[in-house]
Amino acid sequence: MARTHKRLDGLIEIWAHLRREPLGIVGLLIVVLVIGSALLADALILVDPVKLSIRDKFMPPSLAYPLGTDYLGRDIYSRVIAGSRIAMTAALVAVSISAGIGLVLGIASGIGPRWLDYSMLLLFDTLRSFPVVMFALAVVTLIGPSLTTIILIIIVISIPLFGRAVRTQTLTLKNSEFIQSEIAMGASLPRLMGVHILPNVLGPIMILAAMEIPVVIAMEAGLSFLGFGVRPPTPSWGNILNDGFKYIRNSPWPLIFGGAPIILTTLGFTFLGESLRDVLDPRLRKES
Amino acid sequence: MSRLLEIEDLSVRYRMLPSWRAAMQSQDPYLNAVCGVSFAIEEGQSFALVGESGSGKSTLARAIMGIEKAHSGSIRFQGHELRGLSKRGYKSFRRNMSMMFQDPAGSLSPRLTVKRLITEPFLIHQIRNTNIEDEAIKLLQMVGLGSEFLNRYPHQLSGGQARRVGVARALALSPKLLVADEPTAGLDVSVQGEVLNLLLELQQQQNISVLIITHNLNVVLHFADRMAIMYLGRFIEQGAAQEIFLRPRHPYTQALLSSSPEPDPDSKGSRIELKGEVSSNMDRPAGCEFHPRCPIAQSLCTSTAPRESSADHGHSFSCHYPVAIFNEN
Amino acid sequence: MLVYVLKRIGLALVIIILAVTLLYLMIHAVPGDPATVMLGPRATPELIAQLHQRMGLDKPLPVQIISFFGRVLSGDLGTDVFQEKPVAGIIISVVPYTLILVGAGIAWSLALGIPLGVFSALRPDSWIDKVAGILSVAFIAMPAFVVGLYALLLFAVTLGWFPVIGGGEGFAGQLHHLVLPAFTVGLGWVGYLARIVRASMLEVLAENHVRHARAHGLPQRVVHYQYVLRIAILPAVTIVGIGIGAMLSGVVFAEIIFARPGLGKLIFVAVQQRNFPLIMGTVLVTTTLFVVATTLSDIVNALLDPRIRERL
Amino acid sequence: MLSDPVLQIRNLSVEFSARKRTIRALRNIDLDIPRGGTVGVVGESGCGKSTLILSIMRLLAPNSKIVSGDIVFEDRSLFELTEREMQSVRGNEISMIFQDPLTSLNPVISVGQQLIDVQYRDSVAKKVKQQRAIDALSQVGIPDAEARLSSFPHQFSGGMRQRIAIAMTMIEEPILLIADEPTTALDATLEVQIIRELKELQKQSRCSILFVSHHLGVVADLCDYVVVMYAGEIVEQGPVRDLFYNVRHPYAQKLLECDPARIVRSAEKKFPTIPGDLPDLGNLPGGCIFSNRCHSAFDKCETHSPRRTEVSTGHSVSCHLY
Repeated sequence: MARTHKRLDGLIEIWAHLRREPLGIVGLLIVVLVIGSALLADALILVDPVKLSIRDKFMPPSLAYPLGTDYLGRDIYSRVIAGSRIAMTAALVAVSISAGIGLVLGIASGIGPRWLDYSMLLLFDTLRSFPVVMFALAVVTLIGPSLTTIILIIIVISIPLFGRAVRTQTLTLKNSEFIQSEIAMGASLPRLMGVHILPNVLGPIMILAAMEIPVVIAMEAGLSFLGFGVRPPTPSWGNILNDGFKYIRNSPWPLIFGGAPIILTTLGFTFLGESLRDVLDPRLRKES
Repeated sequence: MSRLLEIEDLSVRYRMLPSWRAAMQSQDPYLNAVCGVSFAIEEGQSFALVGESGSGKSTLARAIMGIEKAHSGSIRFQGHELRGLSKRGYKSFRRNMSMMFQDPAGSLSPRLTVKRLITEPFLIHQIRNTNIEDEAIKLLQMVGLGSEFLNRYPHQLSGGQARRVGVARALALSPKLLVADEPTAGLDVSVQGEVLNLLLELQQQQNISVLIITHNLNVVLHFADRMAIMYLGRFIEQGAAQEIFLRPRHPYTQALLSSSPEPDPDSKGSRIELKGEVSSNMDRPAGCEFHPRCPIAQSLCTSTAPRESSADHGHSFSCHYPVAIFNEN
Repeated sequence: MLVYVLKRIGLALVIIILAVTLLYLMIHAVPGDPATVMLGPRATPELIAQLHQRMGLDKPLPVQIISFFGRVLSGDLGTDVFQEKPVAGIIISVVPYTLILVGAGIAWSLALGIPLGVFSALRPDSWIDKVAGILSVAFIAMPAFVVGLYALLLFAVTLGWFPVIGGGEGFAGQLHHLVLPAFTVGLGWVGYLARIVRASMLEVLAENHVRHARAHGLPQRVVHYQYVLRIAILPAVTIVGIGIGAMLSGVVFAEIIFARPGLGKLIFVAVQQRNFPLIMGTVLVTTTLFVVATTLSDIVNALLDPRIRERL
Repeated sequence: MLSDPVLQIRNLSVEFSARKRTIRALRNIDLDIPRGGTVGVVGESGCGKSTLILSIMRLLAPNSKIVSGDIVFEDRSLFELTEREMQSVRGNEISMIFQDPLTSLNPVISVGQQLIDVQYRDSVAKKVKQQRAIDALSQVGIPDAEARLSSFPHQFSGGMRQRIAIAMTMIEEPILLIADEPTTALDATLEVQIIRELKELQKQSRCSILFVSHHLGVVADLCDYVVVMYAGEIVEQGPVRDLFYNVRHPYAQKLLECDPARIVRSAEKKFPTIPGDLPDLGNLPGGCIFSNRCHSAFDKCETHSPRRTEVSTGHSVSCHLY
């Protein structure tokens, strides 16, 4: 009971700070909009996003088709709405899994013996040293394109990001006087981790995770755009772009309206993440 | 009186270079932070470690607490040997020994309330037969803070208040030994006294032994029964605090004593200036390690390390040419 | 210092070897064997066996990996089974296009990003700084391929200012063809660099030694450009190394969108054909380029900062 | 007041704005620095010592504002100078030594270059500047000065770095030197050395020194005039002997009592303290600022601010008792 109260107080405080960041509010609105459309996609779409009506192909925006139609006459608006669900699923699943794994590996690396730390670092560096898209393409060749593949790839390449951040944070904490003082009192390792290290690592990781969401959305869309992601005709934003790109000379609308949600969403999450970081970063908060 | 803590020939060292590199550059791969230190603390007594930065005083304290691994020698606490004990083995002694770290606010876990912080020792040692809430209030009272501090976080405390919380936490389980590393570091002179008075008072009330680390000799005279001066990881002088103040024998002790002069405009020129700076731990001078800075060094000092000599009242020092005792009255 | 450089290069080699081994292992960990995947429906037992032998797939895995590296050391990346040409030759013929694109992308983002960051840091909280801040964040957030598509749509297709496809002929032609792709891969890095330079510049400006220099009356210009920027630029150097690597990813999109020859286009086609030797070769080359870039930037960083130089 | 001052501070008040509050960091400061003299400023954290120094150097943070008063240096008001003119005062005429030698030198520029950079106003050959740098370094006791010009700050110990900072001011030959706790970050045995270097410097260049410290013993040793600050005000100032032997203000008295070097003398086994907290500078109470902690406060202290009273020549105190 008392604990939930504390959480609530924290949230209220964050909101009080966030309110003064116009960009953060814009970001929040966009994020709410995107998440909302992902949740309510079934209710929001006008027509079945995979339904063809060849007669109406390459239509500009109109009342019937608010964002126009593509080369098969599919309603772009409905496809964009349906695509938001795929984007959000990919982003949330991938980010939370890789942040979780990164958290475990990072803490182990920071607190464990030196050999473990070195091998973790080597693992992180190796995973990071594949150029992301090349790596993704190689993997797609092997296991075939699908949403699962994309999520898997994103998880693997995001682990080093989280792992390294957690490791640095853990190391700083480990050498801090308060941890030393806990050790001097005889605190056990699980206690050190659970009560003192984890809560202090969690905050920065949450922010990092929020900042990683737009990256993941872009990656999913990018791979789908190349034709290596979500299989057509499933309406992913990347697929809309792929179709639009092929028929760029016939109609600009699929390209314009396929790209817009990606840009809007990434901007929204980034602005929100930035503002949250400014609000939560204790160093910054002390001053203002 | 019985001996609570006995340190014998204790050394602590850190590896600085991998052995192949040390061999290549014919260097000692270790930094000897503490070399062969012996002393004892009686029950209810206080002992002061004095020295400049890098002299190894904090390392010594941490080795006693088992946070730093001692390389050789012996640490006996209540008659039990602590060196070489496992973490679990150490834990049963930690109830009876506690440590306060230098940074008052930095040594408190930032996300815990004062109440949690001062009752942590009970949780760690699984003491359940007390009412934690009462205990917390009692502890706060003991260090002169009201119960309104219970729900504050470390960043909401002033330096002096954080220090008091540190004291409460260190004394929560009524330990036998308290190790206080620079308990007044970073505090203004007007607040310094409060913390020291608190420590003095509690020490006398609860008959705790205190190992206090400081670079300020004047604090020591008032506080400690015995003291030792450290230089490059060794004790160069050790004895009763009063004795050392009145009759310092090592030139370094004398210089340190003179370095915090009375605020008296007419006592000019009383400060003894030492040459150069503290030598490096990695590159120790031959002979007496203090000789490059010593104002009275002779040729013997550059070649032969002095042995420990003793004077009255358990006073000992390591110097070939100890400071003569004058103004004996 | 020498020890550090050697160590760093050693680490780079270990990483490249590990990365390739990892890829190799993955190829083999996947259900279905590569030869079958490559041949697709055309697969007959004879064809598969033949391909196995040609690709060395009949030998045990460790032997395969070692012999792969052995061949790599002698400059042989294997043979492209589709075109019957050596992989190394194919790659070498397109590498310049990619390097030029990456170089151009980094160059223009440095040229714009660093001054923007310095400018903002020297006027913190002015409206110019705020606008620059929002733009930087926006540039970073916008995915390069969407930027590329929009650029293509607007400048090439609609306005017709720039060519739609190809690498271009002659110097002027190449330059003309380079503009949009370079814009695409560099835009995000303008934002990154501006932000990093601004942040580190502000941090350095708040350091004690800056106040010290000012108290000694050093002119503003000297303080800002010699005393502060020299330190503030260090994180940007590190980022450029990573940036080159990340751009190797970005070029895949740029090369596909603008139909420009290069490593990205090459691997794209190879993936569509499931051409394993070509994929392996391209990944090896790009990974190496990536690792070389980050290693170089670490070494340059160490050279620029006497504090690091000393510790090594 | 003293005759022929190099620097006169008149009625200086400085405010900060932080968290939408106004912190009144300095209030009505009056202070003269005599030519060739050494003025010591003592006080605990939060007393406004740093703000005072930064006001003189005109290096205050952007969120601060000079509310009233003037600083006159060699017959010029520092506040009326343009930034460019001020730049030529800094380093050239007023120089400064900072508290933390570990962070006050630029880490990526060689010591020699930094010593040459401070001479940028002189249009002499680089050779000459370099020679000056070498001379100054050897004078402050850095062995092998010529070879060490190419070294970087981190290759020197803390004590050495403070000597380098002194060498810098030595080259500049300022009229006024401001030393902001130059020994606080150093060990006791190094403090003695640095103080001697400062005395040496003053003997040579005959500059005036404004020496800020909380170490009363050092102030007694080095300074000939002492200023005691508390919570943004000067509570007492006077010639060094007057101040140490005949201290008037209750805060100054307490501060002297608390000095660790005095503790040794007292027989009572209890450390002296000043109970209570600093007043909130963002919400100042009326009356004397020290009244809430003062053991001899009476009714008037809580309602009226004391005025400055001269108790003997040059020795003044702001307290209702006098």
